Amino acid sequence: MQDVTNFKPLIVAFCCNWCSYAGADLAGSNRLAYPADVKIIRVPCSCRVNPMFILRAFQRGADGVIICGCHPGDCHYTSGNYYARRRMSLLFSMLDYLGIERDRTRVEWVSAAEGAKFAATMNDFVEKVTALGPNKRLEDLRCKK
Amino acid sequence: MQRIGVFVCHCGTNIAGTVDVVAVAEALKNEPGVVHSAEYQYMCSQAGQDLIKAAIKEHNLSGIVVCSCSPRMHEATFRKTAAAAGLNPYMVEIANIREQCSWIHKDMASGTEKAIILGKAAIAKVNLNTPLTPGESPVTKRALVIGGGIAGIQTALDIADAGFPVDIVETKPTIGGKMAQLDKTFPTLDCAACILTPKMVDVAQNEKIRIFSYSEVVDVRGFVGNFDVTIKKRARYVKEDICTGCGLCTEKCPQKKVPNEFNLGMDNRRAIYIPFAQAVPKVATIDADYCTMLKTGKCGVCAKVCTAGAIDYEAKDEFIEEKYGAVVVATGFNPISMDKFDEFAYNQSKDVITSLEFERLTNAAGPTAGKLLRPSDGEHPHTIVFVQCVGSRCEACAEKGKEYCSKICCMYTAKHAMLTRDKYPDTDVYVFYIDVRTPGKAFDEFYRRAVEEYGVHYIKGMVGKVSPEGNKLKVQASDLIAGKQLHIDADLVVLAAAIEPDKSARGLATMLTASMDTNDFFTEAHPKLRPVESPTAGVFLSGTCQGPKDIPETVSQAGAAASKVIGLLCKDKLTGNPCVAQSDEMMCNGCSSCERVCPYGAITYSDKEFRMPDRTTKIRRVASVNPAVCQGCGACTVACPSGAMDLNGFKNNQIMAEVDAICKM
Amino acid sequence: MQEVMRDKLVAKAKELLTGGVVTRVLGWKRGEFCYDLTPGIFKSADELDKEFDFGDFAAPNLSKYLIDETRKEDGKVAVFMKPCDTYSFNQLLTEHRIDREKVYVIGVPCEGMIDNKKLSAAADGIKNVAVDYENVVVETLWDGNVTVPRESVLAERCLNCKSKKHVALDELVGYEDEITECNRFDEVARLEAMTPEERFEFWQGELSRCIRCNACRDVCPACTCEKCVFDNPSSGVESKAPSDSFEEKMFHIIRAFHVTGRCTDCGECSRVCPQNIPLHLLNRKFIKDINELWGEYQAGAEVGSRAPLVNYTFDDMEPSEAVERGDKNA
Amino acid sequence: MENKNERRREEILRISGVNPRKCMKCGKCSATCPSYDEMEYHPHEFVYMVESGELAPLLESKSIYKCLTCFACVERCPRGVEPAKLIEAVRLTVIREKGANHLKADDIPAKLDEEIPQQLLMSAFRKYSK
Repeated sequence: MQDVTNFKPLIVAFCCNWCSYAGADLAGSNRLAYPADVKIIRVPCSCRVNPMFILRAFQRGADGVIICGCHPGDCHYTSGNYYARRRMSLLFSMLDYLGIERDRTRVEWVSAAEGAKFAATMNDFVEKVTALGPNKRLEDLRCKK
Repeated sequence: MQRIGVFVCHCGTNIAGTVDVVAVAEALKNEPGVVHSAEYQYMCSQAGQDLIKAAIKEHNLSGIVVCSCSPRMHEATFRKTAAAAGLNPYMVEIANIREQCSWIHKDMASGTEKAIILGKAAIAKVNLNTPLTPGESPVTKRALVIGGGIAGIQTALDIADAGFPVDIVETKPTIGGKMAQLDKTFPTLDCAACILTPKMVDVAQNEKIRIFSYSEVVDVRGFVGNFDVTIKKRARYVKEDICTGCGLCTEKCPQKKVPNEFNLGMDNRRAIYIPFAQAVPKVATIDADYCTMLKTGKCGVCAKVCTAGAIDYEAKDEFIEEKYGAVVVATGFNPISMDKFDEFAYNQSKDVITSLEFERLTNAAGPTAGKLLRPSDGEHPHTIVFVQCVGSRCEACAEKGKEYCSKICCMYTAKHAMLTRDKYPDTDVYVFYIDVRTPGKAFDEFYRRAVEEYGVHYIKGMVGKVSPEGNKLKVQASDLIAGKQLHIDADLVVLAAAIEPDKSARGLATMLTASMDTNDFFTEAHPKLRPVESPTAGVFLSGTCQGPKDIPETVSQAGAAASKVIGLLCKDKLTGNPCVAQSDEMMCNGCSSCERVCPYGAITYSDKEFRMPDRTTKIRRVASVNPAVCQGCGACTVACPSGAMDLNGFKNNQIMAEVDAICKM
Repeated sequence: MQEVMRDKLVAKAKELLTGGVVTRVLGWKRGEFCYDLTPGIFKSADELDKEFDFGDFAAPNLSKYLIDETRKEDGKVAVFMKPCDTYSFNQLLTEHRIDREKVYVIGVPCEGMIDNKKLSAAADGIKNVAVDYENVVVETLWDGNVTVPRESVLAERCLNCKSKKHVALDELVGYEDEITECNRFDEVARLEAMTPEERFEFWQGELSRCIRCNACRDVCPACTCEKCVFDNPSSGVESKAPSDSFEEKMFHIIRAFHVTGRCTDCGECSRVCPQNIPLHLLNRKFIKDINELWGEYQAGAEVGSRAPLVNYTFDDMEPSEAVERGDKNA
Repeated sequence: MENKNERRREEILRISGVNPRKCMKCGKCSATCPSYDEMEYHPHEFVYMVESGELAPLLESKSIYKCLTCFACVERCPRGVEPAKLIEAVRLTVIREKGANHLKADDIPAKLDEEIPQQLLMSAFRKYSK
């Protein structure tokens, strides 16, 4: 049994190259701290995030997955985040329907100027996922060492 | 198996302060594919780059991972370094251990642990990288401008000025567009013809510009730098190169009962006509719908009176094929139909007119030679009611009006009201408005002048009903500030009709694979930062086809579009971004999902024959991506149900490998 | 009643074959038992007489078979379709999977199909079945004749029939009918009203029975990929068997997600599941969400409609709101 | 009737020296008025009614006497319309139509009194002789 007080969640963050990844860089430049549990994967646009990637992360032991993109209307490719928004609405709703804790998934729009928002979002997300404890319902036990 | 080199940067103490860089280099040494691992003070310095170059050669590396600052900072630098050492630049991956690690973590242990994981993810990705080569395509140094209004004219003149040939395609017999129909222009009140017609002449005289009038674009193929366009030149039954524009035929033609569209049907023209005196090209056109000769074979008056012998009843539509490097859409607008607005009695009374009709009524070249006379009885109107926002900001009923603000109506109504009071001070002028919007240089002052100096009655509130009674128009309206209903006996009611994109735009957008919004305005590539480009590469937007605009704005956008076109045509070759989508034809279902989400129209479908394992051939519909047009967003890769569509540089298996590497703790 | 309809269909098929309108007919043929009608291709009057069957067990949706049939060179194929099958047919046309020119669609009316799993549960050792409007009389091997109310053995999808109207048709045998009112989302709403723990328990109970036979995928008229991601080593999700508790969830989420906006709710997945997993409840969840979030959308209602996931509006709901939206109703 | 109203309107404009056309109906005068709650017609409405010639109800309204002449409206008006002056002119019109309060130069000597400051007389003269 894992000690809940020492539980460090594993968070995978998909960030679009143009806004949110730049926002994460800005958080870094301003030395705005958030837990090391967050690992960022760069994608060109939030619409590149395939639901399969999210499920894969959960399968391989991630405790939370967050997708960050440009604010609606600001997409570098004009419409990518609108598609992402629809896809994620359905996927998250389905995970909820299957009884997976809601707070393990999130979509957040973070612009390149919102370093502070990026750090605050990550702090909040890590806190929520930590409170949920380890991801048991979606874990693939084969792949755990 | 790749031969990967890992290079960990200290960035002075920026990274080394919170990340044990030596431990990172050591830990990554044993990752799959890694044959070399090193750390150095400043990887981006010349010495650091030399170190990478030497290692690439010494260890015969097939890929490198640089653990350093954000790829947004130095990815380009390290790609160049790799290329200089003979390695494909797309075999470089960056692990961001500064902005996303050392700078935000204070604890050395967790910082180091995270840096190692980020390094592992980058290594996992490089293991699946493949060398990518950007495609190159030539640029045809000629531009096409669709639409010959002020937007198209200005764009064409600016492009031609830079030395590139330009063709203007205009559906009407003359260029000039809506501006040619206007009387005066706000806020300076100079006459539209005085400032427009010299430009039209410039176009006609410019050797770089060809005008295809009475023509339309019927087919567009190809992509940025290489458009193949078919232009249909409709038969005008007059030889353009021979006609001198003397106008004798237009006086002698016996068919006099043709509604004159230039004056919005308020008077008649002949079956052979020149739209207006300053038309360019100044060539007569026979209206085949009305010409007795063309319909019955009996008449031929125009041919008899034409001393130049320019009339050709046998003329046929011609199709011209031409190559272009860039296309500018300048299709403009039209006022919406007033048919559905029964409350304003537009169809019941001749004295209820639109603002564009009012322009013609006050224009010296118009049906009344510039005298403001009622269309019904030719009397001078003494009470005129202007109604603003007719069909604009009308969200509730999409069939009737438009949800957006048409932007120009406040100003031209102020202009009409002011000019009326100026010429005919005995006239009472009322303007009913919802809001008066005058955001422009010297615009609000203009409107205030109409109120303060010219005594135009601006009343906040809308007209609810207009009913013709005798020779008066009973106007029932609300005065919201006084809080009462007004009843005015008007002689003339002028409706500021909303404007909508020209109907031809929808078909054109399909041909160009340029996207449109729900109102059929063309969408810009970025609403703030790329306002004159369409998301489709090589297609540019000029004027009201992109959204309601007044003349100054249209002209500045036209110039901006021209400068973008010039920037494109200056290049001999276009180098693409190799990180574009690619379709695996063997797996493609042909379902069109990807095509529907592509904002650039980069995906096309074709039927292809496939040889099957059982030696039969099967014809299947499959997608292919034009790498010159694709911008690499990846929307298609997720829309594709079979996974046939993948994105170079961000392939499904690469991202999965990153996920796995991060989660394998 | 059944025989009358069958004879009409056979007559129609023969007429089309002999008239040279079509070269073959896609219909239902007798299986091993009276209740397991399977899809079949008939090329002659003789084959039709011998093997063609129709009735309350003609459940299979034949539209998917047209993908391969219309790629063949030899002329047109006639196909029999129940109203709900025509939605799948239209959806496949939208996705350019079928060549409409090569198909002759004959609509057959449907009063609901009997679920042979329900029937087997009600009567053991089925030998023969006779059906009228009210009742199903089962001649059994051991218990003599067993009579059950017809409605008690109708398939779930038919009890919640969404439409009795053919949306694609070249010719109709029988009568024309209308789109029906139904409560097909009630069961989804019931699940939504549960606590997350209860839902998890429910789905774990259902999905852990999955044996990954892939029947749901293979029968689905929307799952028509040239190569399925689960069979493709480079997709990253390739798997043939559920090796642990998550794999089957992953499979079913992806399967349902891949057909989102394309699923017509024909219910074939649940019909063929040997483990009786209510798979349609996953698809219906997506359909319900689509309807609630972005407006009513019925895949296949018309050819060429734009599926909700390849579409958007500027003011769509945010994912967080979309997930929490149900709480107010619960 | 029509003419009388028009004469009245011109008189008010002449007395006040205000050009109500300059008003752009922003409502700041009313927003700043301390007597707002007491009034049936409010400062912006005074201006609008004079502009549109709706004088009769205004002249009959008690609102015009609720104005404290604090000049807040004049101070705050972004267009320099000076509503308080207009209101004063309306009040004067009402009074004069009743035949009162018109001061002629000839009347002054009779009113001279040691107790009355001369300045008061001067102000009254200025005000009531317009």
